Amino acid sequence: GMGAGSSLAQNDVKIGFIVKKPEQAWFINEQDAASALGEQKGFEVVRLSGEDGQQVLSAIDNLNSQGAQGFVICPPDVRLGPAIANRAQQYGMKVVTVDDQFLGPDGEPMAEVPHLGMSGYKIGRQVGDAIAKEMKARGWEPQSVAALRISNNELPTAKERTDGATDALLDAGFVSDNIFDAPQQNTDTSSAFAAASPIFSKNGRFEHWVIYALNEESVLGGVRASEQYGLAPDQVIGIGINGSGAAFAEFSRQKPTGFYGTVAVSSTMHGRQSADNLYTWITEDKQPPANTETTGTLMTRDNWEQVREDLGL
Amino acid sequence: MSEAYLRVDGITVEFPGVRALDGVSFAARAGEVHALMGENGAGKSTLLKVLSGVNRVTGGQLWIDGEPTVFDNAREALRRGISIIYQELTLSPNLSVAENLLLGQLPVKRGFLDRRRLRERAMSILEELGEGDIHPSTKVRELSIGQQQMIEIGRALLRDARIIAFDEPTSSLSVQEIRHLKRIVSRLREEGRVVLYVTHRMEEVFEMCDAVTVFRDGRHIHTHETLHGLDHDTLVSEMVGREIEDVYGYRPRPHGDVLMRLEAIEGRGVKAPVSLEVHRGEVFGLFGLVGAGRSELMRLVCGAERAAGGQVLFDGATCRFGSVQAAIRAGIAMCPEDRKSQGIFPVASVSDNLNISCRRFFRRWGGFRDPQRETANTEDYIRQLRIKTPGPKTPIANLSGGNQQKVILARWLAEKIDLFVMDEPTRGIDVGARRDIYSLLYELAERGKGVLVISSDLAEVSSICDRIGVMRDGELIDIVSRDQATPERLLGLALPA
Amino acid sequence: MTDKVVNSTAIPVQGRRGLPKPLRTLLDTSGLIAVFILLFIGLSVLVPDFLTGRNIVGLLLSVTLIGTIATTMMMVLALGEVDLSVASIVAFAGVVAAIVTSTSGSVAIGVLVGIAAGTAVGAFNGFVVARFGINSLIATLAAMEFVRGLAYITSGGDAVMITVPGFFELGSASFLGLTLPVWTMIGCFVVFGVVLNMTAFGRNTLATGGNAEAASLAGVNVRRLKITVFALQGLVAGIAGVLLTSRMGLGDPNTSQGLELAVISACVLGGVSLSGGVASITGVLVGVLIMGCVQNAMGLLNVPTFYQYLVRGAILLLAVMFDRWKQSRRAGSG
Amino acid sequence: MTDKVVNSTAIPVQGRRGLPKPLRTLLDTSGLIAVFILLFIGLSVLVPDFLTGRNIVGLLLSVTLIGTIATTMMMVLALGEVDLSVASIVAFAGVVAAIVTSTSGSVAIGVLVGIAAGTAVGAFNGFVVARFGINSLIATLAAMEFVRGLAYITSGGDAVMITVPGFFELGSASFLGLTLPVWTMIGCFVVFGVVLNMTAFGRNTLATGGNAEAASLAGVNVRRLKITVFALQGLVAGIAGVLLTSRMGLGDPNTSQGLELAVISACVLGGVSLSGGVASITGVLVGVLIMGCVQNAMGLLNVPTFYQYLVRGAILLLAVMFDRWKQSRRAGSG
Ligand SMILES: Nc1ncnc2c1ncn2[C@@H]1O[C@H](COP(=O)(O)OP(=O)(O)OP(=O)(O)O)[C@@H](O)[C@H]1O
Ligand SMILES: Nc1ncnc2c1ncn2[C@@H]1O[C@H](COP(=O)(O)OP(=O)(O)OP(=O)(O)O)[C@@H](O)[C@H]1O
Ligand SMILES: [Mg+2]
Ligand SMILES: [Mg+2]
Repeated sequence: GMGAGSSLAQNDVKIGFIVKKPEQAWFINEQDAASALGEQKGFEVVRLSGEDGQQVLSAIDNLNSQGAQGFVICPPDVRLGPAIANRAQQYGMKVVTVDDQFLGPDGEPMAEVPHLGMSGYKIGRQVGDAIAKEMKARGWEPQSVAALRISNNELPTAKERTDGATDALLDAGFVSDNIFDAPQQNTDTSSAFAAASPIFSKNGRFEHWVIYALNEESVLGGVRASEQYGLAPDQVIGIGINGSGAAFAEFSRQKPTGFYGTVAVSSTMHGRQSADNLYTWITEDKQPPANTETTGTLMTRDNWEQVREDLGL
Repeated sequence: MSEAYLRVDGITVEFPGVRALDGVSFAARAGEVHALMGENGAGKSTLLKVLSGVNRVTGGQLWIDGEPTVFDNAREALRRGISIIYQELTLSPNLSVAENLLLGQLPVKRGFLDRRRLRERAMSILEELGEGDIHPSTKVRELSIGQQQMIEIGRALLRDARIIAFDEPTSSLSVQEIRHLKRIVSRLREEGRVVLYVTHRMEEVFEMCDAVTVFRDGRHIHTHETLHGLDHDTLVSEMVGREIEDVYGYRPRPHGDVLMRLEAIEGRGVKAPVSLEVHRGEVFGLFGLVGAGRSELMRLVCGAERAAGGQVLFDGATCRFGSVQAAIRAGIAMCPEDRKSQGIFPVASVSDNLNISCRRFFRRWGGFRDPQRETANTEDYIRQLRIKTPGPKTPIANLSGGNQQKVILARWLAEKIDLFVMDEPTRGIDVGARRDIYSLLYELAERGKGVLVISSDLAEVSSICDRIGVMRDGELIDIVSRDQATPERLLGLALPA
Repeated sequence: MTDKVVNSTAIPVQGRRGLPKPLRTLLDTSGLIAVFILLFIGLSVLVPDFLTGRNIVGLLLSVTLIGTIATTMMMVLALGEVDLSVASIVAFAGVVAAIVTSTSGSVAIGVLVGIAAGTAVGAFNGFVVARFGINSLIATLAAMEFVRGLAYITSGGDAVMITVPGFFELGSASFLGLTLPVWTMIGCFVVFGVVLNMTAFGRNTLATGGNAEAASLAGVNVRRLKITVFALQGLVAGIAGVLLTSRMGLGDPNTSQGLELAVISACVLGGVSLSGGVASITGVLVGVLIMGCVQNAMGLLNVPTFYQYLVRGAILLLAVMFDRWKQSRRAGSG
Repeated sequence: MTDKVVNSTAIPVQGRRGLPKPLRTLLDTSGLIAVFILLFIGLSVLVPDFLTGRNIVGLLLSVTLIGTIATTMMMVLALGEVDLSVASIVAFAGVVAAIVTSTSGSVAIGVLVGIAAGTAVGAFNGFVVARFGINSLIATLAAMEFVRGLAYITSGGDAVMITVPGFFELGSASFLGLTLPVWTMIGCFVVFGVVLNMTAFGRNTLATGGNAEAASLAGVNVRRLKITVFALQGLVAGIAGVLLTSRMGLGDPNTSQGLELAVISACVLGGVSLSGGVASITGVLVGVLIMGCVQNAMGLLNVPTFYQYLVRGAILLLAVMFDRWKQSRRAGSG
């Protein structure tokens, strides 16, 4: 394998940044931030995609061919951890994970691989708490409120998020019978819309609705379906996750909509910090902390521009 | 006499590995029916496709009405008043008869299809074609091949073209349809059009045509400006480059035991139960008009379709074949009538087309095929049947129509079977090759096999068969032995009562 | 299970007797329409809330994207070709419309440029297929990749926000209780139904799909025809994309992945032949509606996600098998 | 690093001059092979690290899934049919193998059951297509949904971990520097090359694809042939799925979405006709390799994600266009 350590000249450092969904704004931001840091500190960042296990392994082979010393990765499946770590070790590359943490064969997080990210479950809870708080502020009775949970159980991370939000809502006294699933086939707006429409048709007796999902686009689809069904903006609280263009588009509309807010997470910070951790590890042989947890910030119509600037989105 | 309206001057057409036309020149006048003759692969169809802008020339010049002309595509040729009835059907199977007739010039009123005019024009042309009982809204795929051929002719007539060319139009037409065609051709002559007429049937040339041009191997051999004084044998020898006295060359032979006996077979297309016997050493003919049910009957026998009743006794044993494969294994095989839809695998090579069934005899190493022996087999038949092809590996679609037919025939001649069922075997085949095929059939019979030939060619069926079954409207009307089988008698039996 | 079997034999027999004659003939002639009618009656009876005005409006809205594009896909398939790039065109046209509207400040310009972008892609596909004789699957697969890339690049990978409020009204403008996207879909069905059946263009398309060589020998300008059909496909996909953007309030470069397969299968379910030459607008309509109804009913019935896959697969297969069975019975008895 | 670049330019140029005659003829006759060779030389020269042993091994590994399945997809396409369910079969077979291995504790049983599951799906597809005459696009689209659903249901929606260590060795067992998946791919190319060209079965497949009616009249048992070909497709997809699972260390029900289009386009790029009757194993090999090389080189060159879409689309289109151009030039000059 490649020799590692401080003997390397700084401008020889090359790291990979492998993400599971290279087309998504979130991961683009992460990679952008890492590249920016690289330019600033003088190392090269190779941006790669690994949409499934097969692609990840090819990406690692590819990095090895290019002589990279390590990589940051958000794996397409956390259970690929052992396989990825194995391959990296074979090539003598250092690995840190971002966003999603590897799971070991025992189903527990792999502590030996440094991780930086937010727990999907916790971010979901943040959504649930924010919804509960706004419900209370609007003075809604829990019995009269229904929840539209746009789910995507095929994606474990999506499930974690919606589970977190569900649990938080239930803890806040939400009636569990009032939670309705709308399984979407994709993670975009129109599939969420299609999934949500029949749920509203079926549960016309509810006056108030809360909407949550794995991301902003999906929540937006639900909000559009609620408008289509004839619900007014003040009858709906939709809260998304991420802080991307979809949310900004919604907030910059003239009139408020049912899309109340979103839990923004700083992809820029994630990208920058994880790349920096890896770089320090390679150049100074200093292993980063095993697990750095980040949290999100609630972004609403009133504060979105400020939060956006703070988080550097 | 008037000036030539169409002049072909030194036209050369080349395909990879083949020079299909080699400096061909001739001229045709308005009001003349000009026959084009020649062996299979002589270049007749290629010449017509030059006229219609499908084939590009590599040399020579086309003159129409005194003007040098080059066509880049079929549309330009159509616009210039040239209309061709191609050798292979060019219909769109799922469109209606009316739409197919007027394809390329569908009537439009205010931007929309004018269905009324479409129907009217279609009905009037169908009437003229003698196919008045076809409804214009029938889907073309539901018609018989002969009817489809008439639709092609109708389409060409509707163009009102100055030059109209027929490429073997009668090969799949019934007796009545041929009569109508003859009437149509003489009307075209009277209207002063140029009619080019490709055929392999001598009698049609002498009956319908005013002049004849003979090709061989892509070269122009001779143009007879008039048919007066021209005799049959001269024409044949110009075509095939050798003397042929009697095309049919019938050879009497003794007949053996009963090879196949049909007992009260019925099924789709066969309305009344049919019983008949074919002996070893016999050439048995089935005659009838198109749609008489001959093909359907043999499909029931050869496992292509299930019979509704009755039984087949083959070689003494009762059998009912569930599949074509079973029939072949038992010793019966059928060469289908429509080579384009039922015969050829267009993109596959000549060798693959020929060996599809018989390659099981050339296996080696426990199941692998033996390309060398397959090729050798193919080359054998290329020689025997004078198949004109650049080689065994050429895609069959590149062969001329008649040569494709020979390959399909060879597919079955190469099979080790006892009863050969040949449905219209000589459709589109030239005189010389026909003679070769007939003598192959006799040879099979002499070796103790049975041969059953379905044919719509009266002369053929009455000249080569030992006994002839006549079918009409799904029924076997009579079986006539050779010495009583005059064409008049056969036709009388076949025509509707 | 046993119940269901008994039921499904019983209903049509009973129901058929009381049906008016034309409907009975319809049921007998077109297997797929029968499938749809049975399905619709079944869902109305068995699924609570299915047959409510609101749900039907929602159902219609949820099939607008597939339905609108299926009308021109029908033309493309009738031609014997296929277009895999529609989903990318939807995304691209939407993103372009969003950006142009925001920068120019004019909804009209934005919408036109968006639709023009879609049409251009379609025309380019047609050109490549017709001029160079490239297999349309490969040509449009290339376009699918390329145009999706363009959508990402123009949008920077993130959803594009729209600052001009008038743009949203497009997607929600409503007339007789139905919104513009639904009307557009209905319009497309009418227009392309007429085009297919009532114009020389439509008949030439079918003729070309049935036998391209024959059509060209008969004097049809096959090349121009192909380019036009593909351009129409691009135009309609562009319109659908712009409407989607306006309806959702954002131009999302990621949208509608996999739409092409859904559209093609709705068409094929509706009896359009992949080998060209056979198409029917009612068939396509029914194909789209069957797929939409099944999806909608599964939502109403709370079918668990994973089982939805099973149901979709099974319904698709059963619908075609029933259709085949009806056809063969007709052929056998006729 | 500079060393390497010089090296890799030198090799091909030297090599080219000395090309033996047959290879030069090959270049002239087969457009696509020429495309590939030019591409390969170009990439070796221009892309640093491309022509290194490691990278080539990695490249081969990255195309194993597509390559393996493309061999049987070629047979299916040669038959004039299509199979969209391969990606679902890969996922399903992988999940089944993972679960059975874990519960039975035996790698052999797990692997066999996984492969059997794939074969069963394939045979079912073939049965539906051959027995009921259902359009294979719809039949396998239904299977694609259904089987993906089965994969989710058997796995509970989550990737299945494998507890028996012997299972991993399957995917990483190596011989002459190449791992089992690569050898499997090579094996499939050899086997199906032989099947296609050297057996009656292969020729009958092509014949049936060219003209099914004629084949059946020529004594080919078309129904059995179709079932067999689809079953083979299922078998090979099953094997690929099991190997993928072993390589990844988990049975993922979500894996390989969209694989079917990649496989089909590799085949079509390799000159396999979608209308059946035309197929060549070298064509498919070259098609797979072109796509793999382009993807690999883009990775090495750090092409930004969005531009990768453009490049993939453009290369696909250019490769087919070049092939067409060569063909027409040959036809014209011949
Ligand atoms: N598209 C093509 N590609 C290659 N060779 C061709 C092509 N079309 C015709 N040929 C060759 O050109 C020659 C002349 O063919 P053509 O079809 O003109 O013969 P023909 O006189 O019409 O014969 P037939 O009586 O059998 O119809 C044949 O040798 C044939 O193999
Ligand atoms: N696929 C089919 N579907 C329905 N009817 C058919 C079909 N094929 C043939 N028929 C009908 O069966 C009858 C017999 O047709 P068949 O083709 O056997 O006649 P034939 O005597 O062989 O005539 P020829 O071969 O000269 O056309 C005709 O009435 C025909 O219309
Ligand atoms: Mg000819
Ligand atoms: Mg017949």
